[in-house]
Amino acid sequence: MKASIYIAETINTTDVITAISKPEYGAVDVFIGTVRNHTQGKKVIKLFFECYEPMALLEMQKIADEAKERFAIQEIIIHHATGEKYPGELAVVIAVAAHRRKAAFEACEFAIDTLKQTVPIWKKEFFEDGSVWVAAHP
Amino acid sequence: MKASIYIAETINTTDVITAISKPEYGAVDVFIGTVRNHTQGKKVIKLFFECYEPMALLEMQKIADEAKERFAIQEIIIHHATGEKYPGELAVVIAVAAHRRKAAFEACEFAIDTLKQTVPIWKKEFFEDGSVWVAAHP
Amino acid sequence: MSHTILLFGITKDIIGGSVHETGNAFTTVGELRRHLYNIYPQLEKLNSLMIAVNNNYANDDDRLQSSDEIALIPPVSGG
Amino acid sequence: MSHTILLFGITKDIIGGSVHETGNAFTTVGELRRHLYNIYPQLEKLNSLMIAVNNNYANDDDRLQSSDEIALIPPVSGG
Repeated sequence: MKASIYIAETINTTDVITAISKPEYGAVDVFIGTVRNHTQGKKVIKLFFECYEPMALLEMQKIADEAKERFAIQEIIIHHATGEKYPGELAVVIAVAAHRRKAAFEACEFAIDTLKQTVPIWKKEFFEDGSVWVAAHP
Repeated sequence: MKASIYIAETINTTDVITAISKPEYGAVDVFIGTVRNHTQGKKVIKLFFECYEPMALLEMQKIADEAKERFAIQEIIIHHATGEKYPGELAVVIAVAAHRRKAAFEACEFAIDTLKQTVPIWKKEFFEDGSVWVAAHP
Repeated sequence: MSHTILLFGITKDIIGGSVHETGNAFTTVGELRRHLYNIYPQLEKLNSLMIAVNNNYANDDDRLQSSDEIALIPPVSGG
Repeated sequence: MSHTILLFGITKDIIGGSVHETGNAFTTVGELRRHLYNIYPQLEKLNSLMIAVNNNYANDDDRLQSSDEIALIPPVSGG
Protein backbone atom coordinates (compact mmCIF):
# COMPACT_ATOMS: atom_id res chain seq x y z
CA MET A 1 0.00 0.00 0.00
CA LYS A 2 1.20 3.48 -0.82
CA ALA A 3 1.82 6.09 1.84
CA SER A 4 -0.96 8.39 3.03
CA ILE A 5 1.08 11.34 1.81
CA TYR A 6 2.39 10.61 -1.64
CA ILE A 7 3.69 12.43 -4.71
CA ALA A 8 4.32 10.59 -7.99
CA GLU A 9 4.09 10.86 -11.76
CA THR A 10 1.00 8.66 -11.68
CA ILE A 11 -1.62 8.54 -8.96
CA ASN A 12 -4.73 6.44 -8.80
CA THR A 13 -8.16 7.03 -7.29
CA THR A 14 -8.87 3.36 -6.65
CA ASP A 15 -5.64 2.96 -4.65
CA VAL A 16 -6.67 5.82 -2.41
CA ILE A 17 -10.25 4.66 -1.88
CA THR A 18 -9.18 1.07 -1.22
CA ALA A 19 -6.62 2.23 1.33
CA ILE A 20 -9.07 4.40 3.27
CA SER A 21 -12.09 2.08 3.27
CA LYS A 22 -12.45 0.13 6.50
CA PRO A 23 -15.48 -1.41 8.22
CA GLU A 24 -14.91 0.90 11.21
CA TYR A 25 -15.79 4.04 9.25
CA GLY A 26 -19.20 4.90 7.87
CA ALA A 27 -18.36 7.91 5.73
CA VAL A 28 -15.65 8.64 3.19
CA ASP A 29 -15.42 11.85 1.22
CA VAL A 30 -13.10 11.92 -1.79
CA PHE A 31 -11.99 14.98 -3.72
CA ILE A 32 -10.65 14.31 -7.21
CA GLY A 33 -8.94 17.14 -9.07
CA THR A 34 -8.33 16.50 -12.74
CA VAL A 35 -6.72 18.44 -15.57
CA ARG A 36 -9.37 20.49 -17.33
CA ASN A 37 -9.28 20.81 -21.10
CA HIS A 38 -10.02 24.54 -20.89
CA THR A 39 -9.43 27.49 -18.58
CA GLN A 40 -10.93 30.95 -18.85
CA GLY A 41 -12.19 30.16 -22.34
CA LYS A 42 -8.85 28.88 -23.66
CA LYS A 43 -8.14 25.32 -24.73
CA VAL A 44 -5.55 23.63 -22.51
CA ILE A 45 -3.17 21.26 -24.35
CA LYS A 46 -1.38 19.94 -21.27
CA LEU A 47 -0.08 20.89 -17.84
CA PHE A 48 3.26 20.57 -16.20
CA PHE A 49 3.39 20.16 -12.40
CA GLU A 50 6.72 21.10 -10.86
CA CYS A 51 7.25 20.06 -7.27
CA TYR A 52 9.68 20.85 -4.46
CA GLU A 53 9.16 17.33 -3.25
CA PRO A 54 10.66 17.10 0.26
CA MET A 55 8.97 20.33 1.32
CA ALA A 56 5.73 19.47 -0.49
CA LEU A 57 5.53 16.15 1.40
CA LEU A 58 6.10 17.99 4.70
CA GLU A 59 3.41 20.57 3.92
CA MET A 60 0.98 17.83 2.88
CA GLN A 61 1.69 16.02 6.15
CA LYS A 62 1.01 19.26 8.06
CA ILE A 63 -2.38 19.51 6.35
CA ALA A 64 -3.18 15.92 7.30
CA ASP A 65 -2.14 16.52 10.91
CA GLU A 66 -4.10 19.75 11.17
CA ALA A 67 -7.18 18.16 9.60
CA LYS A 68 -7.05 15.41 12.23
CA GLU A 69 -6.76 18.00 15.00
CA ARG A 70 -9.55 20.24 13.75
CA PHE A 71 -12.14 17.72 12.60
CA ALA A 72 -13.49 14.47 14.03
CA ILE A 73 -11.96 12.31 11.33
CA GLN A 74 -10.21 8.96 11.45
CA GLU A 75 -7.91 8.99 8.42
CA ILE A 76 -6.83 11.24 5.59
CA ILE A 77 -4.89 10.40 2.45
CA ILE A 78 -3.44 13.00 0.07
CA HIS A 79 -1.87 11.99 -3.26
CA HIS A 80 -0.60 14.57 -5.77
CA ALA A 81 0.69 14.07 -9.31
CA THR A 82 3.83 15.64 -10.79
CA GLY A 83 5.22 16.05 -14.28
CA GLU A 84 3.40 16.35 -17.57
CA LYS A 85 -0.36 15.82 -17.39
CA TYR A 86 -3.03 15.85 -20.07
CA PRO A 87 -6.72 16.83 -19.87
CA GLY A 88 -8.72 14.26 -17.94
CA GLU A 89 -5.68 12.98 -16.03
CA LEU A 90 -5.51 13.12 -12.24
CA ALA A 91 -3.85 16.06 -10.48
CA VAL A 92 -4.80 15.34 -6.88
CA VAL A 93 -6.85 12.87 -4.85
CA ILE A 94 -7.78 13.52 -1.23
CA ALA A 95 -9.81 11.04 0.80
CA VAL A 96 -11.09 11.45 4.34
CA ALA A 97 -12.71 8.75 6.46
CA ALA A 98 -14.87 9.58 9.45
CA HIS A 99 -17.61 8.13 11.57
CA ARG A 100 -19.87 11.04 10.62
CA ARG A 101 -20.11 12.52 7.18
CA LYS A 102 -20.08 16.23 8.10
CA ALA A 103 -16.52 15.99 9.46
CA ALA A 104 -15.41 14.11 6.34
CA PHE A 105 -16.74 16.84 4.03
CA GLU A 106 -15.29 19.66 6.12
CA ALA A 107 -11.87 18.08 6.45
CA CYS A 108 -11.68 17.21 2.75
CA GLU A 109 -12.56 20.76 1.71
CA PHE A 110 -10.11 22.18 4.28
CA ALA A 111 -7.37 19.90 2.89
CA ILE A 112 -7.77 20.87 -0.77
CA ASP A 113 -8.20 24.57 0.06
CA THR A 114 -5.03 24.56 2.19
CA LEU A 115 -3.07 22.45 -0.29
CA LYS A 116 -3.70 25.08 -2.95
CA GLN A 117 -2.32 27.76 -0.63
CA THR A 118 0.68 26.13 1.03
CA VAL A 119 2.07 23.10 -0.82
CA PRO A 120 5.04 23.98 -3.07
CA ILE A 121 3.75 22.60 -6.34
CA TRP A 122 3.52 24.77 -9.44
CA LYS A 123 1.27 24.33 -12.44
CA LYS A 124 2.30 25.48 -15.92
CA GLU A 125 -0.54 25.57 -18.42
CA PHE A 126 0.23 24.99 -22.09
CA PHE A 127 -2.11 26.57 -24.64
CA GLU A 128 -2.00 26.51 -28.42
CA ASP A 129 -0.29 29.93 -28.37
CA GLY A 130 2.05 29.66 -25.40
CA SER A 131 2.34 28.73 -21.75
CA VAL A 132 1.95 30.34 -18.33
CA TRP A 133 2.80 29.59 -14.70
CA VAL A 134 -0.59 29.70 -13.01
CA ALA A 135 -1.17 32.40 -10.36
CA ALA A 136 2.37 33.81 -10.63
CA HIS A 137 1.24 37.29 -11.58
CA PRO A 138 -1.69 39.49 -10.48
CA MET B 1 -22.86 2.56 -18.40
CA LYS B 2 -25.32 2.51 -15.54
CA ALA B 3 -27.91 5.23 -15.01
CA SER B 4 -27.12 8.35 -12.97
CA ILE B 5 -29.88 7.38 -10.58
CA TYR B 6 -29.58 3.71 -9.73
CA ILE B 7 -30.63 1.23 -7.06
CA ALA B 8 -29.27 -2.32 -7.01
CA GLU B 9 -28.08 -5.15 -4.77
CA THR B 10 -24.50 -4.30 -5.67
CA ILE B 11 -23.11 -0.86 -6.42
CA ASN B 12 -19.56 0.07 -7.29
CA THR B 13 -17.50 3.19 -6.58
CA THR B 14 -15.30 2.80 -9.65
CA ASP B 15 -18.31 2.66 -11.97
CA VAL B 16 -19.56 5.94 -10.55
CA ILE B 17 -16.21 7.74 -10.70
CA THR B 18 -15.51 6.51 -14.22
CA ALA B 19 -18.93 7.69 -15.37
CA ILE B 20 -18.56 11.18 -13.94
CA SER B 21 -14.94 11.90 -14.89
CA LYS B 22 -14.63 14.00 -18.04
CA PRO B 23 -11.89 16.34 -19.26
CA GLU B 24 -14.34 19.26 -19.15
CA TYR B 25 -14.62 19.18 -15.35
CA GLY B 26 -11.85 20.02 -12.93
CA ALA B 27 -13.40 18.93 -9.67
CA VAL B 28 -15.24 15.82 -8.57
CA ASP B 29 -16.43 15.21 -5.04
CA VAL B 30 -17.48 11.69 -4.10
CA PHE B 31 -19.32 10.63 -0.97
CA ILE B 32 -19.06 6.95 -0.07
CA GLY B 33 -21.31 5.58 2.67
CA THR B 34 -20.41 2.12 3.89
CA VAL B 35 -21.83 -0.27 6.46
CA ARG B 36 -20.13 0.32 9.81
CA ASN B 37 -19.27 -2.63 12.02
CA HIS B 38 -20.54 -0.81 15.10
CA THR B 39 -23.14 1.78 16.08
CA GLN B 40 -23.53 3.48 19.45
CA GLY B 41 -21.08 1.04 21.00
CA LYS B 42 -22.78 -2.10 19.68
CA LYS B 43 -21.31 -4.53 17.18
CA VAL B 44 -23.27 -4.62 13.90
CA ILE B 45 -23.50 -8.05 12.28
CA LYS B 46 -25.23 -6.94 9.10
CA LEU B 47 -27.79 -4.53 7.68
CA PHE B 48 -30.84 -4.96 5.59
CA PHE B 49 -31.89 -2.14 3.26
CA GLU B 50 -35.52 -2.22 2.24
CA CYS B 51 -36.53 0.03 -0.60
CA TYR B 52 -39.74 1.36 -2.16
CA GLU B 53 -37.95 1.38 -5.45
CA PRO B 54 -40.10 3.36 -7.90
CA MET B 55 -40.62 6.15 -5.38
CA ALA B 56 -36.99 6.01 -4.20
CA LEU B 57 -35.78 6.48 -7.78
CA LEU B 58 -38.14 9.45 -8.19
CA GLU B 59 -36.94 11.05 -4.94
CA MET B 60 -33.29 10.49 -5.88
CA GLN B 61 -33.98 12.13 -9.26
CA LYS B 62 -35.58 15.09 -7.46
CA ILE B 63 -32.42 15.48 -5.38
CA ALA B 64 -30.26 15.42 -8.50
CA ASP B 65 -32.49 17.99 -10.23
CA GLU B 66 -32.54 20.27 -7.19
CA ALA B 67 -28.76 20.00 -6.76
CA LYS B 68 -28.30 21.10 -10.36
CA GLU B 69 -30.63 24.04 -9.83
CA ARG B 70 -29.08 25.21 -6.57
CA PHE B 71 -25.36 24.68 -7.23
CA ALA B 72 -23.08 25.40 -10.18
CA ILE B 73 -22.48 21.74 -10.95
CA GLN B 74 -22.29 19.85 -14.22
CA GLU B 75 -23.30 16.30 -13.29
CA ILE B 76 -24.46 14.27 -10.33
CA ILE B 77 -24.71 10.51 -9.92
CA ILE B 78 -26.49 8.77 -7.02
CA HIS B 79 -26.30 4.99 -6.55
CA HIS B 80 -27.85 3.23 -3.56
CA ALA B 81 -27.61 -0.40 -2.48
CA THR B 82 -30.51 -2.60 -1.35
CA GLY B 83 -30.79 -5.94 0.38
CA GLU B 84 -28.48 -7.58 2.87
CA LYS B 85 -25.20 -5.75 3.46
CA TYR B 86 -22.24 -6.59 5.67
CA PRO B 87 -19.76 -4.26 7.42
CA GLY B 88 -17.44 -2.60 4.93
CA GLU B 89 -19.86 -3.00 2.03
CA LEU B 90 -21.20 -0.02 0.11
CA ALA B 91 -24.52 1.57 1.05
CA VAL B 92 -24.46 4.69 -1.12
CA VAL B 93 -22.17 6.48 -3.58
CA ILE B 94 -22.80 10.06 -4.66
CA ALA B 95 -20.51 11.83 -7.11
CA VAL B 96 -20.70 15.45 -8.26
CA ALA B 97 -18.66 17.02 -11.05
CA ALA B 98 -18.18 20.76 -11.30
CA HIS B 99 -15.85 23.33 -12.76
CA ARG B 100 -15.14 24.66 -9.26
CA ARG B 101 -14.68 22.52 -6.20
CA LYS B 102 -16.81 24.51 -3.75
CA ALA B 103 -19.98 23.77 -5.69
CA ALA B 104 -19.05 20.08 -5.90
CA PHE B 105 -18.63 19.82 -2.11
CA GLU B 106 -21.82 21.73 -1.37
CA ALA B 107 -23.95 19.77 -3.82
CA CYS B 108 -22.59 16.42 -2.64
CA GLU B 109 -23.31 17.22 1.01
CA PHE B 110 -26.76 18.55 0.09
CA ALA B 111 -27.48 15.33 -1.81
CA ILE B 112 -26.56 12.91 0.98
CA ASP B 113 -28.26 15.06 3.65
CA THR B 114 -31.46 15.19 1.59
CA LEU B 115 -31.32 11.51 0.64
CA LYS B 116 -31.29 10.60 4.32
CA GLN B 117 -34.43 12.70 4.84
CA THR B 118 -36.58 11.99 1.80
CA VAL B 119 -35.70 8.79 -0.06
CA PRO B 120 -37.90 5.82 0.96
CA ILE B 121 -35.18 3.38 1.94
CA TRP B 122 -35.14 1.74 5.37
CA LYS B 123 -32.19 0.30 7.23
CA LYS B 124 -32.56 -2.58 9.67
CA GLU B 125 -29.52 -3.15 11.87
CA PHE B 126 -28.77 -6.67 13.11
CA PHE B 127 -26.88 -7.00 16.38
CA GLU B 128 -25.83 -10.11 18.28
CA ASP B 129 -28.92 -9.73 20.49
CA GLY B 130 -31.59 -8.59 18.05
CA SER B 131 -32.43 -6.15 15.31
CA VAL B 132 -33.94 -2.69 14.93
CA TRP B 133 -35.34 -0.47 12.21
CA VAL B 134 -33.10 2.61 12.38
CA ALA B 135 -34.74 5.96 13.32
CA ALA B 136 -38.23 4.46 13.59
CA HIS B 137 -38.73 5.47 17.21
CA PRO B 138 -37.74 8.53 19.28
CA MET C 1 -64.48 -0.51 -2.02
CA SER C 2 -61.11 -0.86 -0.39
CA HIS C 3 -57.57 0.52 -0.62
CA THR C 4 -54.49 -1.66 -0.82
CA ILE C 5 -51.72 -0.07 1.21
CA LEU C 6 -48.06 -0.97 0.58
CA LEU C 7 -46.12 -1.41 3.81
CA PHE C 8 -42.41 -0.81 4.36
CA GLY C 9 -39.89 -1.05 7.17
CA ILE C 10 -41.33 -1.15 10.64
CA THR C 11 -44.91 -0.74 9.41
CA LYS C 12 -44.65 -4.31 8.07
CA ASP C 13 -43.86 -5.52 11.58
CA ILE C 14 -46.63 -3.45 13.17
CA ILE C 15 -49.39 -4.33 10.70
CA GLY C 16 -48.06 -7.70 9.58
CA GLY C 17 -47.36 -8.61 5.95
CA SER C 18 -46.30 -6.34 3.14
CA VAL C 19 -49.76 -5.00 2.18
CA HIS C 20 -52.84 -3.97 4.12
CA GLU C 21 -56.39 -4.03 2.73
CA THR C 22 -58.46 -1.30 4.35
CA GLY C 23 -61.80 -3.01 3.77
CA ASN C 24 -63.51 0.31 3.08
CA ALA C 25 -62.77 3.42 1.05
CA PHE C 26 -61.48 6.73 2.42
CA THR C 27 -61.92 10.14 0.86
CA THR C 28 -58.71 11.76 2.07
CA VAL C 29 -55.26 10.77 3.21
CA GLY C 30 -56.10 12.15 6.67
CA GLU C 31 -59.12 9.86 7.00
CA LEU C 32 -57.00 6.86 6.05
CA ARG C 33 -54.38 7.94 8.59
CA ARG C 34 -56.94 8.18 11.43
CA HIS C 35 -58.33 4.76 10.46
CA LEU C 36 -54.86 3.19 10.63
CA TYR C 37 -54.01 4.90 13.92
CA ASN C 38 -57.27 3.48 15.35
CA ILE C 39 -56.53 -0.11 14.42
CA TYR C 40 -52.74 0.04 14.90
CA PRO C 41 -51.99 2.53 17.69
CA GLN C 42 -48.29 1.65 17.50
CA LEU C 43 -48.12 3.58 14.22
CA GLU C 44 -48.68 6.77 16.19
CA LYS C 45 -45.56 6.09 18.29
CA LEU C 46 -43.26 6.28 15.28
CA ASN C 47 -41.00 9.30 14.81
CA SER C 48 -43.07 10.12 11.75
CA LEU C 49 -45.44 8.40 9.37
CA MET C 50 -45.78 9.80 5.88
CA ILE C 51 -48.27 8.48 3.37
CA ALA C 52 -47.27 8.34 -0.28
CA VAL C 53 -49.82 8.45 -3.05
CA ASN C 54 -48.64 7.44 -6.52
CA ASN C 55 -45.00 7.66 -5.45
CA ASN C 56 -45.28 11.16 -3.99
CA TYR C 57 -45.50 12.30 -0.40
CA ALA C 58 -49.12 13.28 0.26
CA ASN C 59 -50.74 15.75 2.68
CA ASP C 60 -53.59 14.76 4.95
CA ASP C 61 -56.10 16.80 2.92
CA ASP C 62 -55.13 15.23 -0.40
CA ARG C 63 -58.01 13.23 -1.86
CA LEU C 64 -57.78 9.51 -2.63
CA GLN C 65 -58.92 7.66 -5.75
CA SER C 66 -59.54 3.92 -5.76
CA SER C 67 -56.82 3.52 -8.40
CA ASP C 68 -54.15 5.30 -6.33
CA GLU C 69 -51.00 3.45 -5.28
CA ILE C 70 -50.80 4.14 -1.55
CA ALA C 71 -47.79 3.40 0.67
CA LEU C 72 -46.92 3.91 4.33
CA ILE C 73 -43.54 5.62 4.75
CA PRO C 74 -42.16 5.30 8.28
CA PRO C 75 -38.98 7.29 9.11
CA VAL C 76 -36.52 6.68 6.28
CA SER C 77 -32.94 5.66 7.05
CA GLY C 78 -31.09 5.17 3.77
CA GLY C 79 -27.56 6.31 3.06
CA MET D 1 30.92 32.38 1.32
CA SER D 2 27.82 31.93 -0.77
CA HIS D 3 24.31 30.50 -0.62
CA THR D 4 22.90 28.09 -3.18
CA ILE D 5 19.24 28.92 -3.79
CA LEU D 6 16.88 26.31 -5.26
CA LEU D 7 14.56 27.80 -7.87
CA PHE D 8 11.06 26.64 -8.78
CA GLY D 9 8.30 27.58 -11.18
CA ILE D 10 8.52 31.03 -12.65
CA THR D 11 11.65 31.93 -10.63
CA LYS D 12 13.55 29.51 -12.85
CA ASP D 13 12.49 31.51 -15.89
CA ILE D 14 13.30 34.88 -14.26
CA ILE D 15 16.72 33.93 -12.84
CA GLY D 16 17.63 31.20 -15.35
CA GLY D 17 18.53 27.64 -14.39
CA SER D 18 17.33 25.64 -11.41
CA VAL D 19 19.80 27.03 -8.83
CA HIS D 20 21.26 30.46 -8.08
CA GLU D 21 24.61 31.05 -6.35
CA THR D 22 24.49 34.30 -4.41
CA GLY D 23 28.27 34.88 -4.47
CA ASN D 24 28.22 36.28 -0.93
CA ALA D 25 26.66 35.35 2.38
CA PHE D 26 23.57 36.96 3.94
CA THR D 27 22.69 37.10 7.61
CA THR D 28 18.90 37.05 7.32
CA VAL D 29 16.22 35.95 4.90
CA GLY D 30 15.26 39.61 4.43
CA GLU D 31 18.79 40.56 3.33
CA LEU D 32 18.79 37.74 0.81
CA ARG D 33 15.36 38.86 -0.43
CA ARG D 34 16.54 42.47 -0.98
CA HIS D 35 19.64 41.22 -2.80
CA LEU D 36 17.53 39.11 -5.16
CA TYR D 37 15.03 41.93 -5.77
CA ASN D 38 18.00 44.18 -6.67
CA ILE D 39 19.43 41.85 -9.26
CA TYR D 40 16.10 40.41 -10.53
CA PRO D 41 13.46 43.16 -10.22
CA GLN D 42 10.91 40.89 -11.94
CA LEU D 43 10.76 38.83 -8.74
CA GLU D 44 9.06 41.78 -7.06
CA LYS D 45 6.24 41.72 -9.61
CA LEU D 46 5.10 38.25 -8.57
CA ASN D 47 1.89 37.81 -6.58
CA SER D 48 4.07 36.64 -3.72
CA LEU D 49 7.54 35.29 -3.13
CA MET D 50 8.14 33.13 -0.09
CA ILE D 51 11.57 31.89 0.91
CA ALA D 52 11.86 28.41 2.39
CA VAL D 53 14.71 27.46 4.71
CA ASN D 54 15.24 23.75 5.35
CA ASN D 55 11.83 22.92 3.88
CA ASN D 56 9.91 25.42 6.01
CA TYR D 57 8.49 28.80 5.10
CA ALA D 58 10.79 31.45 6.63
CA ASN D 59 10.21 35.00 7.83
CA ASP D 60 12.38 37.90 6.70
CA ASP D 61 14.03 38.20 10.12
CA ASP D 62 14.99 34.50 10.30
CA ARG D 63 18.77 34.06 10.34
CA LEU D 64 20.61 32.07 7.67
CA GLN D 65 23.37 29.47 8.17
CA SER D 66 25.70 28.50 5.38
CA SER D 67 24.43 24.91 5.62
CA ASP D 68 20.77 25.88 5.17
CA GLU D 69 18.79 24.55 2.21
CA ILE D 70 17.20 27.68 0.76
CA ALA D 71 14.46 27.76 -1.90
CA LEU D 72 12.42 30.42 -3.65
CA ILE D 73 8.68 29.69 -3.51
CA PRO D 74 6.71 31.75 -6.03
CA PRO D 75 2.87 31.55 -5.80
CA VAL D 76 1.97 27.87 -5.57
CA SER D 77 -0.69 26.39 -7.85
CA GLY D 78 -1.02 22.71 -7.09
CA GLY D 79 -4.25 20.77 -6.83
